[in-house]
Amino acid sequence: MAMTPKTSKPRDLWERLQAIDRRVLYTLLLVVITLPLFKPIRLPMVTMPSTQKLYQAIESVPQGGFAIVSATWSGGTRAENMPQTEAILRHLMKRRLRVAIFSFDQQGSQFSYNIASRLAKEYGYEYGKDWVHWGYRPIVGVVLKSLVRDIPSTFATDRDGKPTRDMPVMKGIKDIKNVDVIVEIAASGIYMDWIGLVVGANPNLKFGFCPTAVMAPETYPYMDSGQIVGIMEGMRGAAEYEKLVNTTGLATKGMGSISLAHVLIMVLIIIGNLGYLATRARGS
Amino acid sequence: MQHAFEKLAPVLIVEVLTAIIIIWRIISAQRGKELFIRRIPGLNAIDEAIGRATEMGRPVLMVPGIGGFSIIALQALSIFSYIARSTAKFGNRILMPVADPTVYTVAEEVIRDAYQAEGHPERFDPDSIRFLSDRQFAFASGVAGLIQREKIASSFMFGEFFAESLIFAETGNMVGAIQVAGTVHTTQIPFFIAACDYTIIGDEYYAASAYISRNPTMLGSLVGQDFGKLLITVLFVVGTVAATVAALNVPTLGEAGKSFIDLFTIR
Amino acid sequence: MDAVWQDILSRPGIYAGAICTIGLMTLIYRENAFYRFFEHVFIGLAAGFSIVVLIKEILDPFLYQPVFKKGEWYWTFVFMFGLLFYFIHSRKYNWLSRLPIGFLMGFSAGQAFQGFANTYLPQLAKSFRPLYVTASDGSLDMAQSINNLIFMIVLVTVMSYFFFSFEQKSKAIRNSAQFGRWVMMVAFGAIFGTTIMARMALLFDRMYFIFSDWLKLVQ
Amino acid sequence: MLEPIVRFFAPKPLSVLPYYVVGAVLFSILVIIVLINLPSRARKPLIAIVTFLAGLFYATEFFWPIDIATNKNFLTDYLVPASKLGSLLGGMTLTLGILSLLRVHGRNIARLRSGWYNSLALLTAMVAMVIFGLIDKYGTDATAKKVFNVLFEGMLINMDATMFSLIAFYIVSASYRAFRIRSIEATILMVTAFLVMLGQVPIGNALTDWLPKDGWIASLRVENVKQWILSQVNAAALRAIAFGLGVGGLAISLRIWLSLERGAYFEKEI
Repeated sequence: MAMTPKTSKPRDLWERLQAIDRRVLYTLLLVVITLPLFKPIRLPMVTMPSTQKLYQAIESVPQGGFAIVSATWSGGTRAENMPQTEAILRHLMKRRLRVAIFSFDQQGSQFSYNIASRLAKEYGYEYGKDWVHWGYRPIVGVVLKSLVRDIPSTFATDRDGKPTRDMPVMKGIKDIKNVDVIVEIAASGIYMDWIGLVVGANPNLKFGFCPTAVMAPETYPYMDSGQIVGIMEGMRGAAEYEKLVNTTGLATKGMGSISLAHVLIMVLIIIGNLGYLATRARGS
Repeated sequence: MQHAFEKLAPVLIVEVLTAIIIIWRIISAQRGKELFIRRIPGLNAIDEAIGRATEMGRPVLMVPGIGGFSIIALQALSIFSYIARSTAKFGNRILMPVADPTVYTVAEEVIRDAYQAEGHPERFDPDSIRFLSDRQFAFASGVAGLIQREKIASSFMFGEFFAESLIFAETGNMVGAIQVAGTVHTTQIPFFIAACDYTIIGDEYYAASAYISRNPTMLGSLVGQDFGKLLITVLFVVGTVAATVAALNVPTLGEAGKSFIDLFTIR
Repeated sequence: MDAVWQDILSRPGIYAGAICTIGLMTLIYRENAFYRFFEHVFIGLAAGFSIVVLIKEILDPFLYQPVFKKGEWYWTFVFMFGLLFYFIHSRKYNWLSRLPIGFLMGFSAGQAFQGFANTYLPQLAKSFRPLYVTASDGSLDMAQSINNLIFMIVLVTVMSYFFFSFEQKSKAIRNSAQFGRWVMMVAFGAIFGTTIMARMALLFDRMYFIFSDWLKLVQ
Repeated sequence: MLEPIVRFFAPKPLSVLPYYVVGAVLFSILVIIVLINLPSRARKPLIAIVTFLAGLFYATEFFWPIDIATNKNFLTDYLVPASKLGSLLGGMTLTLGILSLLRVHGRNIARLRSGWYNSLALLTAMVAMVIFGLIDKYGTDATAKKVFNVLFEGMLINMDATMFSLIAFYIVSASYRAFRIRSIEATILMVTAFLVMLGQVPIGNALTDWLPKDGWIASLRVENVKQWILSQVNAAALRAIAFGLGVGGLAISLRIWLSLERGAYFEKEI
C-alpha cells in the first residue's frame, strides 16, 4: 500500500473525518462490545440452513433417547464454544433426552461440567439418572474406536471416578447402536476422527458438529454428504440456536456485540472515505 | 501423500522435474549469464527505510516471525543479513526480538557475520538480538512494548507470522515507522497490507534473498523456480481442457482427457 | 473489607487474571509503566513455562526415560551433539556450533520433498475443472461452467504474477500479472472481512471475563 | 555382519548401562577434540556432509519404494525417532535463549538501570513458574499445585487471551485507515472486505432478505455473494499463491540441502 500520511494536523471537518484519533475508535469499540452484555439487543436474524438442520435432527429424536456431547475446547475459544455447548445441552434437556458428556480437553471437561450442572438445576435433571459426565479422556483414536464396540467399559467411571455401570442413565446402552445423537463442540478438526471411526458404524446415528467460525467452511462438504447432520457455526450459529430454543443466552448477547462491531467498522470506513472524497474534490 | 510411490506420476512430472530444472539453472547461472528479474517494490524500499532510520537516529526493528527453525526462518535471516550489512555501514542501532531459541542462536551468528563482512565487527551489539519468548502472545506483548518504548523508525517483518502480525504492524504504525513485511502465511498478508507501507506477497518471499543480493546462484534458482511455476500453470490449462473434453464425452479425446486427469489424481 | 479478602482468597486465579487482563489492555491507550510491568511478568511466566515444557515434554521423555529407564544409551550421543550449540559463544571454536545447526537445516530441507507432495500435489487434479458442466438433467449448467472458467482465469493470472524472470515486456504477461494482483486483492479483502468475526469474539470473551467471571455484574 | 553392531546398539540392562553411557560421553568428547583440531579447509565440507546426510534421511524415506500394504519402506519406522531427535536437539537451544533473558535482565538489575524492577519481576515470574510447574508435574504438594494454577490458568492463559483480543482494536483502526479509495487496489480490497463483512453478520443478511431464496436472483443475496467470493475467487487465488510458495520453498530447501545457498552466514570463512 502506498505510504500513509504519518503525522499532520487535521484542519477542517472533512480532514478530521479522515483522521479520527485511534483512542476514539477504541473507546467506541469497547462500548459496542460491552453494552450488549448488560442489555441484550435482538437484531434481525436469518437462520442459516446448517443451524436449522442440526435443530431439526435433535427434534426428531424420541424422548428418552441417548445423546453424547463431547466438548473438546479450552479457554482460548470460550467465546464461541461455550454458548454452543450451552445451547445444545439446553435443547437436549428441553427434549428430555438422556445426556452423557465428556471431553478430550481438560479445560473443556471442567467448563462443560459447570454448564451442565447449572442447566440440570434449571431443567430438573438428576445426576446419574438423567445425565452423566464422563470427564476428561485422552487419546481420541483409542476412545472413539472402543466407544463404537463397548460404551460401558469405555466410560466405566465418571469424572469423579464413580462407576457408571449402575447409573440409570446408562441403562440399555451397550454400543454405538444404542446412541441416537452425538454432538461434538470443538475448536479443531476432530470431526474427521468421528466421521472416520464412529459415524458409519450406526446408520441411524445423528452426528452434529459445532466448530468455531474459522473452522466452519471446511466442514460444509461433510454436511452435503450427510455425514454431519447439521453445523452450528461459531457464535453466530449459537445465537441462531438460542433463538430456535427460545432463550437469550451468551451467544445472543455476543452476536449483538459482534454485529455492532461490524457495523461500527463499516460506518468508519464510509466516514473515512467521505472525508477523503470531499478533500479530494476540493483539492482538484 | 507420505511416499513418492503412492502416485509416482505427479511426483516425477511436477516435483522432480522442477527440482532438476532448479539445480540445472543454478549451475548454469554460476557460469555467469546476465539475468533479468522483475521489480519487487517492497524490496526496493528496504534501503529507503534504513535511510530514514539513519536520518531520525532511531532504531531499526527486525522480526523473524514466530515459527521454529526451518527454511522459512533461514530465508528471513538471509534478508536480515542484507539489512544488517547496511545498518553496519551506517551505524544504525538494530533490534531483533526472536521467538524461537534455535532461530535466536543462528540469528546471532548471521548478524554478527554481516557486521564482520562489512568490516565493522565492533559495531555489533550482542544484546540487540534478544530471545523474548517462544509463546506466541508473550512474544507479541514484548515486541509491542519494544516498538513503543524504542520508537523505532523502520520495521522489517519477514518469516512465519500468525494472528500477532497485526499487533506488530499496528503498533509500528502508531509510532510512525516505515514498515516492510512478508510472510508465507497468506492469511496474514491482508493485515500487513492494511498496516504496512510495503508488503511482499506469496512467493516474492522466497525470491527476496536472490533479489536483494543479486547473487548469480540465487538468481539462477529464481529462473528455475519460474520454470517450475510455468510447468504447473501449463498443467492447469491442459488439465482444464482435459476435464472439458472428458465432460463433453468427445470420442477418443474424452478418454485421453480422463486418463490425463487420473494420472494426477491422488487417492 | 473482609468480604473482599475472602472473595480474593476463594478465587485468586480470577483476580490475578483480571488484573493481568486490565494491565495488558492499557496498551491500546499507550505504552505505560503498568503495561510494562505485566509485559515482563508475562514473558517471565512464559519463559518459565517453556523450561517446564522442555523438561517434562522433551528432556524427560526423549532423553531421561529412554536412556535411564529403557537402557537406550545411544541417545547420549544426541545430547553430546546438541552440546556443540554452546560453542556459539566461543571465539575460536564457534564453527562447531554450525554442525548441529547444519544438521537441523538438513532435517528441515529434507522434509521439503514430502511436504511439497503432501501439500500441493493433491491440489493439482482438484484444479482440473471442466468448462462445460452438465446439470443433473443433462443440460448445460451455465452458472457452474462460468464459475469454473473464472476459477481457471484466476488461477492462471495469479500464477503469472509470480513469474519473476520472464521478461515482462510482453504486454499479455504484464496485463495478466496486473489482473492477477487485483484478483489477489479480492482474496485478501475477503480474508480480512472473515477474520473480524473471530477477533471480535475474543474481545467479547475478555469483557465477559471482566464483567461476569470477575465482577459478577452480569448473569 | 551387521549383527554385532545391532547388538552393540541394543538397549542395555541397568547393570551395565552406566558403562555405556559414560563410554558414549567419553567417546563424544574424543570426537570433539578431534574436531577442534580439524584443519580449517575440512570444516566447510564436514558441515555440508552433515547437512546433506540429515536431509538425505527424509529424502530417501520419501522416494524409496514402499510396501503397498503397509505404506512403509525400510526407513519409515525411524520417522518417529528422527522427530524425537529433532525436538531434542532443538530443545537444547532453549538454554541459550534463557541465557539471553538472564543476561539482559540480570544486567538491568545488577546496574539498577531504569526499569530494573520490571526485570526483577520477569526473573521472579520465571523462577516461580519453573518451581511450581515442576512440583505440579512431579510433586504432590496441594498448595503448590494451587499456586501453579493461579500462575498458569489465572495469569498466563488470561494474558494470552488478552493479547490475542487486542487484535480486535487494531483491526478497527487498520481498516478505518487503510480502506480508502486511494487506488484501484485499495478500492478492491475495501469493497470485498465490506461485502464479506455484510455477509458475516445477521444484520447484513437482513438487508437482502427480501430477495427470493431460489433462482438466479438469490445469488445476489449478501450471504451468497460472500460465499461465492470465498469459494470461487478466494480459493483459486490462494491456490495459485500456494503453488508459488511451494516451488519457492522447494528451491530453498534444495539450495540448503546441497549447500548451494549464499549469503554472509554461508560464505564466511571458518
